[in-house]
Amino acid sequence: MDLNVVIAGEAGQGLKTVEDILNKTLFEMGYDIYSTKDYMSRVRGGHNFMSIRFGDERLTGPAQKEDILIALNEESIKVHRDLVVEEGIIIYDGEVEVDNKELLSVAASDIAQELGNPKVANTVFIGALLKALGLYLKTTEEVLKEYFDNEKIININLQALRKGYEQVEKKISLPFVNKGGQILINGNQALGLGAISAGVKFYAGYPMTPSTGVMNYIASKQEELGIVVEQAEDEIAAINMALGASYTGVRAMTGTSGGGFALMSEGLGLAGITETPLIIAEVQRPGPATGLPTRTEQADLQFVINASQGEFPLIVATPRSVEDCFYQTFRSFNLADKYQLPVVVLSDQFLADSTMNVIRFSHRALDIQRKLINEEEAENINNYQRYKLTEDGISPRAYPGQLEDQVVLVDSDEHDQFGNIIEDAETRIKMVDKRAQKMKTITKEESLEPEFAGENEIDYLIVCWGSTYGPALEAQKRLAADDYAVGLLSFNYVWPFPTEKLNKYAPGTKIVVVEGNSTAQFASLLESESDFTSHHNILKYDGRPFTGTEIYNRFIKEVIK
Amino acid sequence: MDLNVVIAGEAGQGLKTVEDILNKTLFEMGYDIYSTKDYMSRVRGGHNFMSIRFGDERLTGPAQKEDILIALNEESIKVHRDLVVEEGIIIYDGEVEVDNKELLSVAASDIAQELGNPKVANTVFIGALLKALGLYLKTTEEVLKEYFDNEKIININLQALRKGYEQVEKKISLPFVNKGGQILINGNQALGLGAISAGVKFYAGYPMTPSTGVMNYIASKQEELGIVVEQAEDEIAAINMALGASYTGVRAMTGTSGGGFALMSEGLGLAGITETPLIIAEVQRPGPATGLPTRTEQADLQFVINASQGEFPLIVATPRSVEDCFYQTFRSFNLADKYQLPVVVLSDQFLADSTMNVIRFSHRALDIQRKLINEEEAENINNYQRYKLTEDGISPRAYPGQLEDQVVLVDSDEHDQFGNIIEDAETRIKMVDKRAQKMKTITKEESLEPEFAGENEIDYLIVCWGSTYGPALEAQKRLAADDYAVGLLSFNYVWPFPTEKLNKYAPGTKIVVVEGNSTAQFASLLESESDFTSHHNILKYDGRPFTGTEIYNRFIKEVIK
Amino acid sequence: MSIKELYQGDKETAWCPGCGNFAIRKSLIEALSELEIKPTEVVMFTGIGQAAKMPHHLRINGFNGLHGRALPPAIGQRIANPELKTIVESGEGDTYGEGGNHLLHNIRRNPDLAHLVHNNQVYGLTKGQASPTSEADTSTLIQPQGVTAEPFNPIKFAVAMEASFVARSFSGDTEHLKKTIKAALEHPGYALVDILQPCVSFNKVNTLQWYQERVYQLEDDYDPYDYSTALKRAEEWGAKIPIGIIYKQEKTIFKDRFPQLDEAPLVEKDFDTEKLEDLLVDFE
Amino acid sequence: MSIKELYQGDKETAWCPGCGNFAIRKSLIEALSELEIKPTEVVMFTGIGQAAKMPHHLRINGFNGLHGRALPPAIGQRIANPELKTIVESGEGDTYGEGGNHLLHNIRRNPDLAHLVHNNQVYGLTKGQASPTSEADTSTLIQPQGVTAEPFNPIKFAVAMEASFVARSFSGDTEHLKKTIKAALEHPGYALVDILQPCVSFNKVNTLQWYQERVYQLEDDYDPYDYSTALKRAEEWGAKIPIGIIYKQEKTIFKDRFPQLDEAPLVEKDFDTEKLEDLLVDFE
Ligand SMILES: Cc1ncc(C[n+]2csc(CCOP(=O)(O)OP(=O)(O)O)c2C)c(N)n1
Ligand SMILES: Cc1ncc(C[n+]2csc(CCOP(=O)(O)OP(=O)(O)O)c2C)c(N)n1
Ligand code: SF4
Ligand code: SF4
Ligand SMILES: [Mg+2]
Ligand SMILES: [Mg+2]
Repeated sequence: MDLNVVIAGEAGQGLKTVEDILNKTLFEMGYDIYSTKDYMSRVRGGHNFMSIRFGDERLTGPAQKEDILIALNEESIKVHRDLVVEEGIIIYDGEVEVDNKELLSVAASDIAQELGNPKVANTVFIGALLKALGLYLKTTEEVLKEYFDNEKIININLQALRKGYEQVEKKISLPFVNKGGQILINGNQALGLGAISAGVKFYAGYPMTPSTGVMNYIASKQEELGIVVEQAEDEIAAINMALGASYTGVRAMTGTSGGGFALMSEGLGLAGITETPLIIAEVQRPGPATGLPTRTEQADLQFVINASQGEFPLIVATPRSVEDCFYQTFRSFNLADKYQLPVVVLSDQFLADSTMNVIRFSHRALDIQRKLINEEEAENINNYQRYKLTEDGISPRAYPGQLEDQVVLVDSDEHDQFGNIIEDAETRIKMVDKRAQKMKTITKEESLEPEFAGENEIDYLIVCWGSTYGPALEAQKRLAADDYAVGLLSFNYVWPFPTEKLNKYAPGTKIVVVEGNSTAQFASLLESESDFTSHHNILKYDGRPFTGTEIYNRFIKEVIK
Repeated sequence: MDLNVVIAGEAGQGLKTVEDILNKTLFEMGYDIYSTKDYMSRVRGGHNFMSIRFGDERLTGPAQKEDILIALNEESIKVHRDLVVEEGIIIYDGEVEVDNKELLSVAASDIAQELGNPKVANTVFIGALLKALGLYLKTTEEVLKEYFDNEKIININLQALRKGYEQVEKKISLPFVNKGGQILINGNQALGLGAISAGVKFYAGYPMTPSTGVMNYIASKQEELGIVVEQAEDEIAAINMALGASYTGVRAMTGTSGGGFALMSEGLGLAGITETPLIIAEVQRPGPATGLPTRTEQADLQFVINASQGEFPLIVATPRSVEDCFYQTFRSFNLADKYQLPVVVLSDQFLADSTMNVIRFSHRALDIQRKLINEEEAENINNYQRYKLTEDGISPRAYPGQLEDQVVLVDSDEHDQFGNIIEDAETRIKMVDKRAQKMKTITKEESLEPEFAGENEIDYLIVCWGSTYGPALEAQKRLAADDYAVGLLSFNYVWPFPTEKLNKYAPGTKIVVVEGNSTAQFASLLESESDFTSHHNILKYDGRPFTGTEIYNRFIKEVIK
Repeated sequence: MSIKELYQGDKETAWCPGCGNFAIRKSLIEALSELEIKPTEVVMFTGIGQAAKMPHHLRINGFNGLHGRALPPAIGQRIANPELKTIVESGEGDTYGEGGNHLLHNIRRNPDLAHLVHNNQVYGLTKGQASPTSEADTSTLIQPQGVTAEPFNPIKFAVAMEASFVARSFSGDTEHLKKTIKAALEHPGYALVDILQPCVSFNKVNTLQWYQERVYQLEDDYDPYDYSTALKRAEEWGAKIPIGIIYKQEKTIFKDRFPQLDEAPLVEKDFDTEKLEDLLVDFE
Repeated sequence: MSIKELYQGDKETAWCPGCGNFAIRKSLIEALSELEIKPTEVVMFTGIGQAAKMPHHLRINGFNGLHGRALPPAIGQRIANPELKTIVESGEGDTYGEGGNHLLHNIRRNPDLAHLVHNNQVYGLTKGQASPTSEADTSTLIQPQGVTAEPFNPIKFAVAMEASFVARSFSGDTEHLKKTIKAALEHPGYALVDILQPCVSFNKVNTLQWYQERVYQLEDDYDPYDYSTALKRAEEWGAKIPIGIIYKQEKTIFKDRFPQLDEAPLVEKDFDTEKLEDLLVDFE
């Protein structure tokens, strides 16, 4: 079972509330959920919609088809009518022509009016949907009671729910499921939660869609957990504030989208040369410049890898799923501390706004490793060198005030082992080599390798990075089910570029790169950093995420032919 | 004949004046000159030196060896003594041990004291040098008369010159030369002159070494030529000011080094999506962050090509010589106007501060092509679309006020043909494709191909970009003279990446990439953008430029073995 | 067509019903048409935000640039073609937050333009974060414990910086607003108009009514040329909020600092490449 | 070793002989040692410029960051470990030019730090361009016809922004400077000290003598708590230039806006990953 419910209307009509309540209801009932947002860069009006895909098996991306449409306005009928599958259901307050689909007309606004609050019309629709799906009301009632905190509002919503329930007949029979040990979370929340779990103490940021959710989530916990979130005057301040905090010894982070990242790029190099750990969440949206502020794209890849003048070590993590946003953000803090460098966590609007059920995170999987000088080491240091030359390129890191009688000096100019400015060629070379050595150490000591899915013998290897994983996995499974020998390699770290698994799986296959941009940036990286070449690229750059069906269809059409 | 005179001392000792006067003297006498600066990021003290290489055949880079040293202080003796060739000459005010070199001791400071102005000690040294070289004083006397504008100062310098001349004996016989039709100019001046010749009307910039010379030069002509140069409050303002001027219809430019470019990167994308022509001179210095402010490196290549979020057409010119700074900057303005996009002119400190003789530029080689809507077209436009979809991706460009009753609207959000914000997938795709089409048109219509030097049959192909050309050419010539079958391919445009000549010369050769950075950025580009792979990279990242001898030696050692 | 009609855009706006931005648009169009400035004779520079969408919601030469960067491109235009009137328009987050450095330094330059700031005391487009003018105890999703800085007073700031024209107006008083915008457009030099603008979606404190209860017009005999009085009146905020031209002075405008800009606008001038020959003399 | 000795760096400086920066360094070290603050108990944040090289020219915890960005990292430090004293030090180009936006907004935040600005009215390190405080008719290589904006008055700006401590001092009066730096270090909140500093290499107008002829100390009975007097005295420039604490007030400091910062400094706190389990409740 795999159904996609679309709720469509204009900004300001309360779509988010409907999504939240339905997500929670279906989640509580034990269904697998993958819910996404398609919204415009405006506060009111326009055309927005939420897609809630749910089923009884793990879902890794949005659906292409629309099975059930809840149309909150006439515009939504116009836009979505033809997208609803044959025999699909349209729930609407009014009478419209729906061709070969079934219209469930619900007098939501009249009912809401009667109940004395026009806002509860949406809840009437929810009731109607539940009935059509043959579900009970109890779970939703509990959800509503938790969602609203005013008794009167809860009551009127409960009434609206029931009224809606009574308006229609059961249309679909759903299987019974009962999944436990899960949580329901979106990409931005998971990213923020990963940071909190890693012990982030300071977050400085400037609001920018679609990254703001990360800051919002961390901010909501700041008082409880003793974290400080500060809204900076601009992104330049944000990254430099975070660097100041990190230098002082706490885990620090900033977050933004591409435009803000551009402004931060000078600061990224500062993190590089001062060897200050820093996490930057870059939640991509389509560019260039302002672009499509509320939509999705994977077009900042090469920019992020190459950002800032000069050369310095950098790690770029590209979480492949909502769950991965949590785990890789957590890990990024350990990597940043261990190697004393900036780590960019490169997400996108698709992941940020994807809400899904994932297996409950456990603190037992988490091990915070600060790698600062410990007390014993601290006592034995006499002439502290922040940039001491070592074999692995990693110098002992202390924070100001940590060492008795020793100061900590860091510098954005090229410097000697003490952090003092130098200009001679010899020291320059040593320091460049020292920093470069860290990249080599990472490659030696850490596995940043992609995940493989598929059989041993394959003819085609789909390669993707970041958020495209979910839809690509769905496509790969369907292709495999159709007996095509297709494997999938999904990168959640792209820099330093890991090549081990590529060398294992790619030889003898036709590589098909699937990514959400127009110039095939990852395919270029593949060419320059590995021994392989992309055979074909499946690209998308209309601001919308891939679906599994789309990749499946395009693979058949463009690759298999 | 090929001699290298080094003048060394501390900042504030007037090294630049000595360099200017000697350069001018030797130039007037008809010698070929290649003069470079090695200076620290400070105003006084430290250790700086100027190298004036001169000879009777065209010079394309600095020398490795030092033939004659003028040491203005003791420190300079210490630093350079061992660098001077055997039998070389050291001119110094005092007695020191110089091993197997010849010391010409000149009582410069006593003489200057006697003449009543301690500052003219340097002129005494010049006199001594001229005598040692067996040159007459007349040319230098004229140069001094032009250089200073105060009669008294001129006179005292003339006396100092003569006194110095009398202090030593002729040591070297120079051939007589007489080259005409040349000018003496450095890279920053040539870049600025190229911009002026292209009709730049507005330059906004923020001072940053080593780019400031471009702004200084243009500013010095602003009143005479009706140009406006404005010092911005920061680099973000600078690029946005320039974009405003360009939108308004004039040729506009900004300039900076890597750190400022980082701050401009968001604006670069704005130029991209609004399709506003813009020239950015990025004069590289070693990074990351502040790095080595007064030194040279070629490590911003990948950053510049990939800068700013999202994807948009961009041209990156990498002038290969002082002369090329002029011609490619000029051409960049035509390219920017024709294709309505930003062009980065990527130079570096080495080029910026290289002073050499080049064949006189001629206005006859210059053809300014604005490609704005002409009057006739203007009259026939009714419903002006700034972003009209066309086959080649280039829309008719008008400036505000140009069209009767028609407005010109540009937008950093994704937009329709009129420039209004859109969010639909269809228009988005069309606009991305339209902009991408411009890159295809460029590849079709413009030759951005590298220059080849060498014989038809080669075993090795040295590949370089930008300023490394001069030293690489010298090395290639020497290698060829030694009967190694070595060719040279020198790129002065790197984006869009030109491949025609590569496809012609590279097959069957071993490619050796020579570039001034530590991660072989151009070699990566070569891998991802062409069918070729670098066999070996000769890299340098100590902040100093390559010399021909160095490349020659390393080629023999690392490649030929 | 009347000038007013020339400004009509043909698209629906992206603003919320009831938003103060509509009134600002109305007053602006009226001001321009009363001054008989046609859409082709003026350029509007904006940043990013709800207010900054203005050039899409009327018909005008427009450069809708980057967040915080509305002012700098206008400076380029003032140099390239000062014959076009210039309007810089954006939200207060854009202008006083991200773009603060440009404000600071352009007051020093004194370019001849009207700067209209829609001050809704909130980041509207990004859904309700605090802006530099948010009241002291505002709490938001990012600042659940309240904002962490004192509110910025743009009027006092601009007066103290001796900007050449500093005014406050209110979207709830379109007549006053029109008059003020006209004065700003006619003023030679940098003219800041901070416009109080209710945001019905995200600012539940500083509502239309909140402003209406507090806003009053400066007395008829108020002398905007008096610097120290202006500084004092600039402090007024809270129970009573004055609107009107708070400070004014005439001084050298930016473009007049460039004697080379005397004749025709730069945009009409071509460069004669033959001049290269003269320039080469320096290098001979 | 005496505290003063602890601050001695062992390297020669990159400054020109005769530069005002030497005197500032001297006064700073004396101020710190008289307050018995050890080099390990204080952190210095600087930007890029001649002044900004300070942490290399004495022995101190130092973060020598980016041009224009001396203030923001200090904010991070104030949060992470407020037990360390904070000095932000840079040139006036760095602070008022490139970094203007941070100045504007950090005055609003009121972090507890001493901000020492070496104001030599010129871009020293980049060899003599105009800075925001350059006099009206300064001409440079970039502005051969003179600067194109009015000089920025940092004192007036900061007073009008109601910064909590605003002072001017002079490198030619090391006793006064030491006293002022001490007061700034002891002041709870943001303390701006604009220090007149002759640049012997590039500023041939505002020389030591030029300043000496004009500078005078505020009267003994001058009341820095009086805002309107302060605003007036802030205007004085030209024939007579007052030095001293021009304005002062106590108000909430930045860190105190965060009730969660009550106990030990953040840098001493570890996160207990078990708390994750509680956080997950929201997502169940
Ligand atoms: C560099 C950058 N940072 C952040 C953003 C996100 N952003 C867009 S509008 C805005 C705030 C708008 O507030 P304001 O200027 O007050 O305008 P309003 O929407 O309230 O009219 C922000 C933070 C952006 N577009 N670019
Ligand atoms: C982003 C960036 N832009 C420009 C520069 C070049 N730069 C370095 S110092 C400086 C000016 C310094 O002036 P000021 O702050 O007054 O310090 P001073 O040297 O006079 O002490 C400039 C423009 C830079 N390093 N980084
Ligand atoms: S969010 Fe506020 S400012 Fe924006 S359009 Fe809506 S009401 Fe107006
Ligand atoms: S250039 Fe000026 S400010 Fe810099 S060290 Fe020299 S005298 Fe001091
Ligand atoms: Mg606002
Ligand atoms: Mg200065």
